[in-house]
Amino acid sequence: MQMKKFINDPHHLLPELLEGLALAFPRQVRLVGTNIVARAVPKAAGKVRLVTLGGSGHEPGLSGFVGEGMLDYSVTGEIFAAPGAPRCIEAIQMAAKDSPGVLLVVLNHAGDVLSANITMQAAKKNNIPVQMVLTRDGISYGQNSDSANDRRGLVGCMAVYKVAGAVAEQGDSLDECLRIAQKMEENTRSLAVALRTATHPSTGHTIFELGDDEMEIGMGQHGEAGTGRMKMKSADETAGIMLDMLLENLGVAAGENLLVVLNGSGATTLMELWIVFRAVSKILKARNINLVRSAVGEFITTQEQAGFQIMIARMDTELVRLWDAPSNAPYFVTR
Amino acid sequence: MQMKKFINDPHHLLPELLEGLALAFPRQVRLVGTNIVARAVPKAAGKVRLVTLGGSGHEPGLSGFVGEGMLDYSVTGEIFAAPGAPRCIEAIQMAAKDSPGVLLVVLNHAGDVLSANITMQAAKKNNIPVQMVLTRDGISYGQNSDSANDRRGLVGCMAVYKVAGAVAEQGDSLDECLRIAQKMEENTRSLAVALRTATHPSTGHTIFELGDDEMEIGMGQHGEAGTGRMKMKSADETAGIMLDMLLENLGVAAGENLLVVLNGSGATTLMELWIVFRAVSKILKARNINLVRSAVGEFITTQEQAGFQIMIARMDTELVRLWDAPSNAPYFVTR
Amino acid sequence: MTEEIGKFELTQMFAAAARKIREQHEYLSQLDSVAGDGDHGSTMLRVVQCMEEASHSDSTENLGSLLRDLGWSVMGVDGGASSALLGTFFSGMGDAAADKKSIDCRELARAFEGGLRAIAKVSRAKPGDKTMMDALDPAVSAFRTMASLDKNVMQAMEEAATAAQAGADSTKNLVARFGRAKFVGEKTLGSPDPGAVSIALLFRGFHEGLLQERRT
Amino acid sequence: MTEEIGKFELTQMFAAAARKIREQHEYLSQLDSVAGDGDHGSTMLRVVQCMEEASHSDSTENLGSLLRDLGWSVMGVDGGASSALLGTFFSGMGDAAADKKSIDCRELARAFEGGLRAIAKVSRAKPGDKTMMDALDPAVSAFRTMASLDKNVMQAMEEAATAAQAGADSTKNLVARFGRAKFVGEKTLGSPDPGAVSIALLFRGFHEGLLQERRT
Ligand SMILES: Nc1ncnc2c1ncn2[C@@H]1O[C@H](COP(=O)(O)OP(=O)(O)O)[C@@H](O)[C@H]1O
Ligand SMILES: Nc1ncnc2c1ncn2[C@@H]1O[C@H](COP(=O)(O)OP(=O)(O)O)[C@@H](O)[C@H]1O
Ligand SMILES: [Mg+2]
Ligand SMILES: [Mg+2]
Ligand SMILES: [Mg+2]
Ligand SMILES: [Mg+2]
Repeated sequence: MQMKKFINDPHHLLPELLEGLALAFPRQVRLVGTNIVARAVPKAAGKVRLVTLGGSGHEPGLSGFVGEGMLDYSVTGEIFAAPGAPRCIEAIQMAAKDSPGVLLVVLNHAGDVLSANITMQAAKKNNIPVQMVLTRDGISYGQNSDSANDRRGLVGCMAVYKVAGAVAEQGDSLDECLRIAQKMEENTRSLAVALRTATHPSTGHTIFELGDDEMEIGMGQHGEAGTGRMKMKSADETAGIMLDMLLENLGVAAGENLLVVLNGSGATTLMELWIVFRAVSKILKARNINLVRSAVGEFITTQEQAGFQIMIARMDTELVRLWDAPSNAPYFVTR
Repeated sequence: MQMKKFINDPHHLLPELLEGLALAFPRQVRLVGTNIVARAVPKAAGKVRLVTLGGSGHEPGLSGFVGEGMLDYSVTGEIFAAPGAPRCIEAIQMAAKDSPGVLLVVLNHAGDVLSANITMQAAKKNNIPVQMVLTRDGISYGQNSDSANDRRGLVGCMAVYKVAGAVAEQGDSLDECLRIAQKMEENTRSLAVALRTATHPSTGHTIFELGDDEMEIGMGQHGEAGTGRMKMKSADETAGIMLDMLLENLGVAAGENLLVVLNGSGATTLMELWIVFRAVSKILKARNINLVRSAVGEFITTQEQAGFQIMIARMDTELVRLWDAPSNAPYFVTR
Repeated sequence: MTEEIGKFELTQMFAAAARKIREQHEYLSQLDSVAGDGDHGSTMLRVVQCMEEASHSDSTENLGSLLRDLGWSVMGVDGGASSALLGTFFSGMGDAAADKKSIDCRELARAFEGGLRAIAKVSRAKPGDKTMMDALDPAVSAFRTMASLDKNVMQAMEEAATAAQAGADSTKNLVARFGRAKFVGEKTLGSPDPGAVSIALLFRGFHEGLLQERRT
Repeated sequence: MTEEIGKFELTQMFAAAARKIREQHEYLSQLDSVAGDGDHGSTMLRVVQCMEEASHSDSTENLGSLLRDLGWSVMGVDGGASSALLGTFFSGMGDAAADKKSIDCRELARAFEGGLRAIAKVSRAKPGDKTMMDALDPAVSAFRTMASLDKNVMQAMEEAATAAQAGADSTKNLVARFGRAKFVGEKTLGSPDPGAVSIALLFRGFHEGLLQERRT
């Protein structure tokens, strides 16, 4: 059976999708080096640069967040595959020019972390001032005792891009950017649920299987199995189960301020996301937790997978201000 | 088989999805009257108000475009069904308060047009200054001689909301708003293609059937059959076929300036949309047509249908300026 | 022999029409799936519910305002084209009906004509376009003819129901040119228009309601 | 008897290793589907292509820089964890290898150890975590032991290949704790780690390449 996707050569996806992005947002981004997305107008000299790396197939993430107020460079890998270290180093070198330092934001996935570690080694060998922050927001189903390293990177990276991007734009030091990125990262948790699988656009195979009446909580960003497979539940019940785990894992108490990001996986409609958000909002209200900011949409997807991620983050005044700061990234415009 | 959607009661979708929207964007929108979405902060007195009406199930459209610089009120119907005239009249009456007039933007679908006509009759009976513009951008496959009334409303309404919303925000007269809306409408054409069907979230039934290797060009916004059923084609070929028809139908000549909106139907990934946009952009370039503005994303969807709409519009300086004007609608933020 | 239609008769007519629609709603949705969006049956269920509620309510004995209110509430069903049109029909009937507690056959004919005129103003569809007009127009004509021949309501309604049925049947051989179905043209050949079938069911129900009313 | 490994021998080793991987790439992807993303086979295809290209290129006869360049190009395969690790391995081998046109068995052992150290620095995985380390670590140990016993390259490689195979087999009974597979734990019991199987195939190929080289 032919894959039901609008593509050309399945082994030539990456350059074409990036070219399309750059053509669609010529005032925001441009392509540089080897499949690296950079700002159309580079950040002023003397400011810290933000670089990220990661596989593609998650559009608009990660490259859709390059722009004023967010990322300076995104090193994009093949579908679901980390970019190799050589290209990451290429980006770091570009980023380091006329800059007091580079902050590398990396999602906690094996391949990404490996490339990042090799990149960091090389950068240090070349005396490039670079710091790295690993985003580890994704909790597993039913394991509240997980350590930070066991959590993988889900949509939480977007919050880090946003607030760290805002500090960097202000002209703050690399240490200050790192502090903010780490504060955001430590206070963020996400949990994913999947309802229907997706097709890998290069191989044409589905990335996992799920029964007709099943859903799975705790899935990874690439269809990695979670541990919460169960019968399908309603929007309200699903939101309840997931939010309970998230709040417990982050240790949120009544009276605290939260940012909630509801991230559609691909095929789940915005209609559903709004219905789920309604449930989330009601639960928080009932628990006397303040929903200070929110974002509902598709930010980091898994092809046409049905499902979503709920991200919560503990916010203080500083983080709220940075979250609100202007951004003109193609897929995250702040008003 | 259970429907694979995150919902609660399938017969209670509308109020829940609207409540979710309002909770997610409390600074942009609020609910008023009976399932009517209004701006959180009403437009200043003395300015023309924009009202639209239409079925739901197309999220973020239509209600996601309520906000500064775009719509004042959106009267939302049940899934794929026009709202009845009583609620439309309710919105028109609210809109008419402290306002020199109301512009009603209606997509050319039988039910919507009926409700709009009844509403217009009642408004006139009540001496409310209201003008209506019918958006008829959707062309059919292979019929270049179609008359405006044969074309149905697709994503083109969004362009009308945007430019008419911008003139209204400037404080221009109702006649001026109507002139701009009509100019935009007359210069806009869209064409849809579908690759996979969607499930009606109330009935649980698929809305059409398509073979495993088929696609269909010319489909309507609710899965209404088109006349261009054919074997699946590559992204480049599909873009080529569709753009040829659009350019011919609108009579675009070399040297002209176009806005292109690429609107995903739901399950088609942004990865694919970027790849299709790349093709569109290359074709225009080869034909010496200027791509002056563009938008790529999901604006008016059909549940989790796979497919997309290409919208083209002939732009002059005035329309470009209005397209660029600020907007803070939840799902159409202008930088 | 029923010579006058009052609220009681209307209640019987509406109740019988509602039964007809309820028996066939899945078939109506199925017809609407041929080229439409498959929701016609469920919309009609809500339309007939309004009809029952209107005739049961205590608010008025005045048939004119009862029909106008009914029209408004049917439009409020938010069901798309058919509820908008049927709402317009009832509200047009109300405008044309005498503000009386009961009306005779000629007055009912005038009301039906008023409803038809109101629809025509917003619909743009003509008989032959494969819409509900193909059943409604002949039904109203037949009723008016019988009324002008001094037939009673029962006889007129029987003719109207027969004409509506013939009109609905005739839509099988037509190609849709209106509503959601118009974009698929040929596809609708062989299958009747759902809205026209609904009109036939409603008129058949009206007649059965009158028959039943007489028997009890 | 092969006592020295030069560019020619390396070409034979890499060519044979590439054949092994090409025969098994679908199986490797299938293993990666158990709990990973199912791309390991296609990544390995690109890795072995780099190996062939590196040994065929005219650019250098210096084995140290040949291996460093190979490491860089394998990392550039952009295939995720395995290409990053194997690239690190080759580049670590290059750093440790003497900058010579050919190296003897002890020098090759030192190079393998340098590659293993380089991986260990970035991998964090230990033997027993069900990764490619479970095959690579015993393979390198076996090779070193044979080298220190003054065995020749052929004998050492045969032992290394056997050790890699045993290590890969042993991963069947382990629960994944690293890479993408770690989140599904128990699910991977009974099926070997794809990266470990690849290492076993590579070392088996190295040995066959040497055998073949001798024969011709
Ligand atoms: N302009 C029109 N004039 C008359 N009848 C129409 C018109 N548009 C649609 N209809 C009728 O409405 C019926 C469809 O009703 P329904 O499915 O309930 O509404 P929708 O098409 O909005 O889903 C059609 O079968 C046809 O009889
Ligand atoms: N941290 C690690 N240390 C050692 N080996 C690892 C590590 N992470 C992953 N691997 C190896 O990589 C293999 C998967 O490779 P591959 O599928 O090509 O990459 P990815 O997991 O990025 O898709 C695993 O079977 C395992 O042997
Ligand atoms: Mg991979
Ligand atoms: Mg409908
Ligand atoms: Mg319908
Ligand atoms: Mg893999």
